Amino acid sequence: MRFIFKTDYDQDIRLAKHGGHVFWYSLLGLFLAVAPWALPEYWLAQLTFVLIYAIVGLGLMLLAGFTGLFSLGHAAFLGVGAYTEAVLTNAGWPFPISIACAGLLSAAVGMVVGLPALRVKGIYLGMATLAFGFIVEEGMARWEHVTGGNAGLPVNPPGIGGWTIDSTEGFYFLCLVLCVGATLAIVNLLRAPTGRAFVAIRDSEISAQSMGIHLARYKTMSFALSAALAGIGGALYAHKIQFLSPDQFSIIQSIDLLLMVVIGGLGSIHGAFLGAIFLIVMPQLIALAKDFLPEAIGQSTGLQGTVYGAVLIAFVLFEPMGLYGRWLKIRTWFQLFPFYRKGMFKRQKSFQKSDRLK
Amino acid sequence: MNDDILLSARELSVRFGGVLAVNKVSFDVKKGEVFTLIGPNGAGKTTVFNLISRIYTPTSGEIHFASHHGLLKLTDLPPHKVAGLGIARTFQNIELFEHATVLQNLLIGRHTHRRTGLWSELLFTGRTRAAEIAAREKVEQVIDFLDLQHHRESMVAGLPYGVRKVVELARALCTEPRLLLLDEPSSGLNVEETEDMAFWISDIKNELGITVLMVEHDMTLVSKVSDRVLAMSMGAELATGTPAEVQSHPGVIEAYLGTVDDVSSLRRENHGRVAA
Amino acid sequence: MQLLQLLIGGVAQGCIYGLIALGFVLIYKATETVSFAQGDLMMVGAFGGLLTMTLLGFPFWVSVLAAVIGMGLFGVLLERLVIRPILGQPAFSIVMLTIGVGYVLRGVITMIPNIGTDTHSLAVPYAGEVLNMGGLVLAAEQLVIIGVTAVLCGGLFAMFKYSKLGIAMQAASQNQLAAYYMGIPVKRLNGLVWGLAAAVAAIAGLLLAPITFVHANMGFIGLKAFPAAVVGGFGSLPGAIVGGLVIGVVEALSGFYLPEGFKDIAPYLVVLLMLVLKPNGLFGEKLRKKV
Amino acid sequence: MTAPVTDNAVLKLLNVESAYGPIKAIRGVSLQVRRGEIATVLGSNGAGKTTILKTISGIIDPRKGSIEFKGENITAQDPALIVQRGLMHVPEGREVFPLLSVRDNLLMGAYTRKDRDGVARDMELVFNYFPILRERAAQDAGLLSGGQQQMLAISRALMANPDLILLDEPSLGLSPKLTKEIFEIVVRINRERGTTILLVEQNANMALNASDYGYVLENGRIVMEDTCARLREKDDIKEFYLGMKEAGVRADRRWKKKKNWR
Amino acid sequence: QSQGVSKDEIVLGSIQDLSGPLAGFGKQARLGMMLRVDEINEQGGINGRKLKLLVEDSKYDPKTAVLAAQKLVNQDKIFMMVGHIGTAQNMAAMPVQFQKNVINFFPITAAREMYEPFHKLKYSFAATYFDQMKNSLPVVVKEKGAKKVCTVYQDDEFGLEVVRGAKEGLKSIGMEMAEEASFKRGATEFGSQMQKLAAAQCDFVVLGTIIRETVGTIATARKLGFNPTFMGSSALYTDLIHKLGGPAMNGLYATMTVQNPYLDDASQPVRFWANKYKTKFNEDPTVFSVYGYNIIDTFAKAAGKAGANLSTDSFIKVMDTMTIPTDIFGSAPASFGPQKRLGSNASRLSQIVDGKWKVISDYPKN
Ligand SMILES: Nc1ncnc2c1ncn2[C@@H]1O[C@H](COP(=O)(O)OP(=O)(O)OP(=O)(O)O)[C@@H](O)[C@H]1O
Ligand SMILES: Nc1ncnc2c1ncn2[C@@H]1O[C@H](COP(=O)(O)OP(=O)(O)OP(=O)(O)O)[C@@H](O)[C@H]1O
Ligand SMILES: [Mg+2]
Ligand SMILES: [Mg+2]
Repeated sequence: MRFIFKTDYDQDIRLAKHGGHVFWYSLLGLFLAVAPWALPEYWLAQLTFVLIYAIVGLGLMLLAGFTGLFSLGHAAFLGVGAYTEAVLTNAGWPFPISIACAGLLSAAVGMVVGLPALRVKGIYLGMATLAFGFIVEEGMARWEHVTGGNAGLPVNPPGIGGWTIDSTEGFYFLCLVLCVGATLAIVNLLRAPTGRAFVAIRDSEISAQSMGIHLARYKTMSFALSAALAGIGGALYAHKIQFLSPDQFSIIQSIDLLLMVVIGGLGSIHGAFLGAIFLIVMPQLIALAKDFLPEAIGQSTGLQGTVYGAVLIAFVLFEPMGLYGRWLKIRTWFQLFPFYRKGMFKRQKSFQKSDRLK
Repeated sequence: MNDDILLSARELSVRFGGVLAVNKVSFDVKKGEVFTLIGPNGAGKTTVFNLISRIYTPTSGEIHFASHHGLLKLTDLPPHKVAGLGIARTFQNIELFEHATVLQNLLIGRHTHRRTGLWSELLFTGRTRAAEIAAREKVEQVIDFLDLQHHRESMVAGLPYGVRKVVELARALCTEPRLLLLDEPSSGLNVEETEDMAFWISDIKNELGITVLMVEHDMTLVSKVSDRVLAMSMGAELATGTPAEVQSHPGVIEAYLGTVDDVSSLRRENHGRVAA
Repeated sequence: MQLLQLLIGGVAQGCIYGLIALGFVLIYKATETVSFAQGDLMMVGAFGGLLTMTLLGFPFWVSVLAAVIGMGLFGVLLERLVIRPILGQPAFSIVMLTIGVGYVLRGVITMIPNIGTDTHSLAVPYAGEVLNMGGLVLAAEQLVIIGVTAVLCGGLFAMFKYSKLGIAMQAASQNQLAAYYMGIPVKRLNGLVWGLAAAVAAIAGLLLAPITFVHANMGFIGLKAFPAAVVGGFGSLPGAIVGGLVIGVVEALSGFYLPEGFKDIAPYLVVLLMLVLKPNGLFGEKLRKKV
Repeated sequence: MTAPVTDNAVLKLLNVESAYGPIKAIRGVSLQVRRGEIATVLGSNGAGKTTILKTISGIIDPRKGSIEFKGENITAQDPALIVQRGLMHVPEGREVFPLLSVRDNLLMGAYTRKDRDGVARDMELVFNYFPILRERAAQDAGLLSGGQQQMLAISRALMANPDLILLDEPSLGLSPKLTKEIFEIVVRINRERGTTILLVEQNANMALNASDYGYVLENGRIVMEDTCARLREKDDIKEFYLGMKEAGVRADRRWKKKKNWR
Repeated sequence: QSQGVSKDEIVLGSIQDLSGPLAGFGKQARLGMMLRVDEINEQGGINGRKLKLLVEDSKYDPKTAVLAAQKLVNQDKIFMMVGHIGTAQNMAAMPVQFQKNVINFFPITAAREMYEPFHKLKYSFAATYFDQMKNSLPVVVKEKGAKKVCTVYQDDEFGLEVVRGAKEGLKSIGMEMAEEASFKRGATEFGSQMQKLAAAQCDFVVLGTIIRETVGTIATARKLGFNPTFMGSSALYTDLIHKLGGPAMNGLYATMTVQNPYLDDASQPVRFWANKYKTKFNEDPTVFSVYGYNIIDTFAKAAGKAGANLSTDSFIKVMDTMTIPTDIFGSAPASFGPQKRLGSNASRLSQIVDGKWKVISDYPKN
């Protein structure tokens, strides 16, 4: 077990709490930096997707995990970002400007969607965002001369001036930089008053208000930040996928995004990343695995959906706290190693309480 | 309004459907005193608190508060502005941020003193860091004051009832209020802890100079710390005065205190069924 | 005339939405979770009816009964195997579970060789019959849906309002811990609720089958039932029906009078409007925590 | 320390240990409540009183030890089953059903009962104890004031007409007058119906007066037990639970030694 | 040497919808391909190389299609992508393939983008919906003497292509679309749309619909007592229409190329083929099985000609001189060239007569 003697308030504020953190995160950084040379191209592309989804996941985690507002229409923000980026890039705008626009436009849309969030919670908010998601999807299909409608819109590679990033490696680094930046920003926010205000709103609106937190402002802010990250993620997604069509941003995508943060573990930054890894790697693993299965099962229709659903069920059943929750237990197990007692993490009976009154 | 009056309620009424929860109640809270509301269950005490912290809007009547910026009509303000004026409160049923540590709860209490902007927080600039450390220092003072060192890093969800009460008080103190509203601070505490609470409340008044408005059922505590007491019943004012005066008011005894000493009537040892 | 015919069509369609929404509300009222598997249960129910009718050759009414009872048992089983182990976890975990269950149900049905990937028609005795009232037409399928929906809604409403069981279900959803303290068999009630919801889903599936056919993705119509539930107020059974009717009629009218494309988003626009004007729906409780 | 063995014990805890995750809340508690008796558990904040009650009613499963109710082993049983056997728990913090009417709340208290007449009679009884509940019978319970909710929680338990009631701080948030009335009611129920009661209460004075037998809990262990008459005479109890001591100087209090019996 | 071709094996990839809305078609296309692959392998492969077909599931979702394409192209190193289903899915996957010089061979979609704009790695076989309607609609309209032609269509790229083609066709005979109504994919209720068309007194309705919507719209119209002539594209040329819709579907026209392989077809070779398929997979074949079968068949022909040193370039060289005669299913004769990447844009007409599709015209000669 690790004991840390604190001598300074800064120790609590610091990001890396102890040497272990420094060591492991450096190792991770090193791996990410050499990944293009260490990984086959296919897996590098998957890693890029993970980074992109992690950015989106960070945003959704901020909203759902830390502010307690569940959005069932997050794909719409992803879509707004993606289309903005696609249109601007195809018009020849330099990447830094276009992605900023993608983020900002998404944030603006997020603020608008945040408006009903000021009055409704829980399931009603879910439905409001769901409805909004449908409307945006329809809008993307209808606004043909900009979005190309259902015929879709090809996306050029990002570039500044005459220089374009069209290699898998180059784009990977671009995503890496943005992802690290986004992570740091969110982590910073969470150790500052704004982040705490979000958590306060999540746990008790009434007492957050009596602590002087302007509910409307912070909820809107949470929506805006979350949408901005989704927009940035969407912009990168657009480049990675190179072809946009409205049905990529449907309710299914929204549900996937929500699954990502829940499976990762609500209320933790790590969760966003673990969830992104799950979301990308899981279908790939199923696809890989089926090559080894007997033909009759491996190639049957519906297999992918069944396995995906089953894994999802298994995850929620065995680890409702998500991947990060599982990781915490494993870590504690190692830390306590010789003293670990059976049943220490036995799930206690727990009891659901109505969140209609919050 | 007098210079030494901090909060003044005039003819407050609020009605919920058929229930007249508060009925034309008026009172003044003077600077630096402990003012206590007592009354039978359902008398409307908590509702008065909720009116002050703007959770409810009165059907009629007004509340004025002597803020730093002069006299303000509280009933015109949105709820989140109330804390900024220096009014903090605790809740009867404890409303803490359950999935955060005690420390984080207290830091949220510092919210009204936030001076950093979104961008500086996203980048965690030196300014934000300094502000964070300053907030921590203030919070540590409160932790020291209420002996909470032991629970600093505990999740609120796992704390015993009594400790939560103290944490809630601590969180209110972290806002550095001028007026502190305490809703049944001693409920769920045993005698010893109630005594601690009494000391803390007098310290809050004397050392920190904070005016306290309190709802309480424990008459020992009330007598010990309050300067003035207002007894309510069925939403209306019943009696006002010093603790002793109010406690001897026949209406208060009738409605609230009950006739003295029926405790011993409960004594059961002569039942003698218990093995020695 | 034109308008009347449109309204009739809208009402009939609205009843379908209402019927599915009934399932959502049922689960929500009793467990405070939203079941995303409701549409898929409906699909499985329809397939159940199809199988008993075509493979086993049961007569129509017998197979309807078999499918509904079978689905009820399936719902109980589902609760026992999947929901119960995490009973008490935040409602959102259960929402996730239902999404997973939906995937699996759809996947498994698709995997049935020769049947799963196809679209089938269900031979109902009243198929194709049309009631013609002075130029206004109402298909028998729609008439049956309207009738069954009304009966189901009335029955469920009475159960929640007046029976001890129904009140206990609501109690368990509001405060599970207290329900245990009262000796309410929360788990058993939950099983019952899921069984009931699955049975309602099966009824919806069978009623819908003549109109939308039986296929693995027929459950997606559930997405249209969400708006119905929201407009009505998520915790209200009559609200589900009224919400469904509103959505159905709005769809019908906007499809005729408004430009192309409005028919599809009209329900969602209604939802947004509703959330701005009356966030808890037409019949929803106004909730506020007392502190 | 083991409790004296008698055969008319309704409730028997043997060496019970419960924990919240890795935190042990009670460590090896043995106690028993005899038929027709009122027993009380005293203890400071966080001593584990609530945990004992929750363990008894099956809300948390003990790590070790066994619990016997009316001669049957109820360790780690489903709470609903335990209630059906005649054990009712008035939980800490009221726990009413906020969106049900007061009347429906009371009906839920009688969920396990089959005798409609009896239920109607008991409903009348609790309405007489607490007239305000009759007045608000149709109101949502969540809108009652704190004290009114407490009355409802207690009434709800009475509606079940159980053999054993576990009361967790029944006087929480009640006016002095009502507190006395509550204890009178408790004693009356106990005498008239023979209902056995296990009481946890911060108001030790009241509790010791109303009860026959008392246990003192510290840090999850029972450190003392005796008849209430005798407990009331002990100096430690007087000082720490009844607040009877020389009014100390201020500084004294702040530096007081934490109580310690071991 | 290109990726995916080794001494004794050629690896082909395909992306089908195996668990999404078109899982039925995806499965049939896959089985059709499998049938031909197995036949070829039993006969010793192509120039001694066995065929290996890898099929991924896209769930009919463009994003999943990209992931699947990445796996096939970069991980499994396929030589060619064959018979990929869905327009948006193809559009999304093609860049991944083209980066690695992998041909997109005969995607199962009749969108113009499958051969336009020109790319040397694109080959398409399906007469586009646009051309189908443009060429066939005027014929039927004239024959029926229709006065008011209207349309109900699925509100997506597919439906719009049908409508565009129809409008183009109408223009050629000096007519205009009188009324339009649309619905969203997956819709189940068409009351207001059909009432709208009925109110406009249309006597001819062009269907930009696929399967359930075809049945739904026609059934709704019949119930309302609205009985115009209905005509659709090859997208609704499947046996499901009459199986689901029953007698109400009689009289419906559709454009098509290869015919649906009924087990009791009049033509002996088709009957033989259909029964072989049925024996092998225990399922009735459909027109999608035929698409799948023909795609592999054409690939094998070209790859066989390309000889021992099969590579992308040698394959293209052969393809660009290929002509494919009509087959037992009556496909249109097709030919390719260095600038011609659509095999044939010809289609013929068929109609549901007594609950079965019946071919009623031959390919137009030009
Ligand atoms: N939101 C509300 N809707 C309806 N009735 C309410 C509401 N809030 C309070 N009441 C009613 O108003 C009355 C006063 O309630 P309040 O909570 O102020 O009582 P209190 O004096 O704090 O009592 P206690 O000492 O029991 O906490 C009660 O009868 C209560 O039922
Ligand atoms: N949900 C929980 N998670 C973690 N620890 C808990 C939890 N609930 C209680 N505990 C711990 O268990 C111990 C006993 O708590 P318990 O609630 O039984 O005390 P109590 O004697 O009833 O106190 P009080 O008088 O404050 O009600 C405490 O130290 C508390 O911190
Ligand atoms: Mg109160
Ligand atoms: Mg307790």
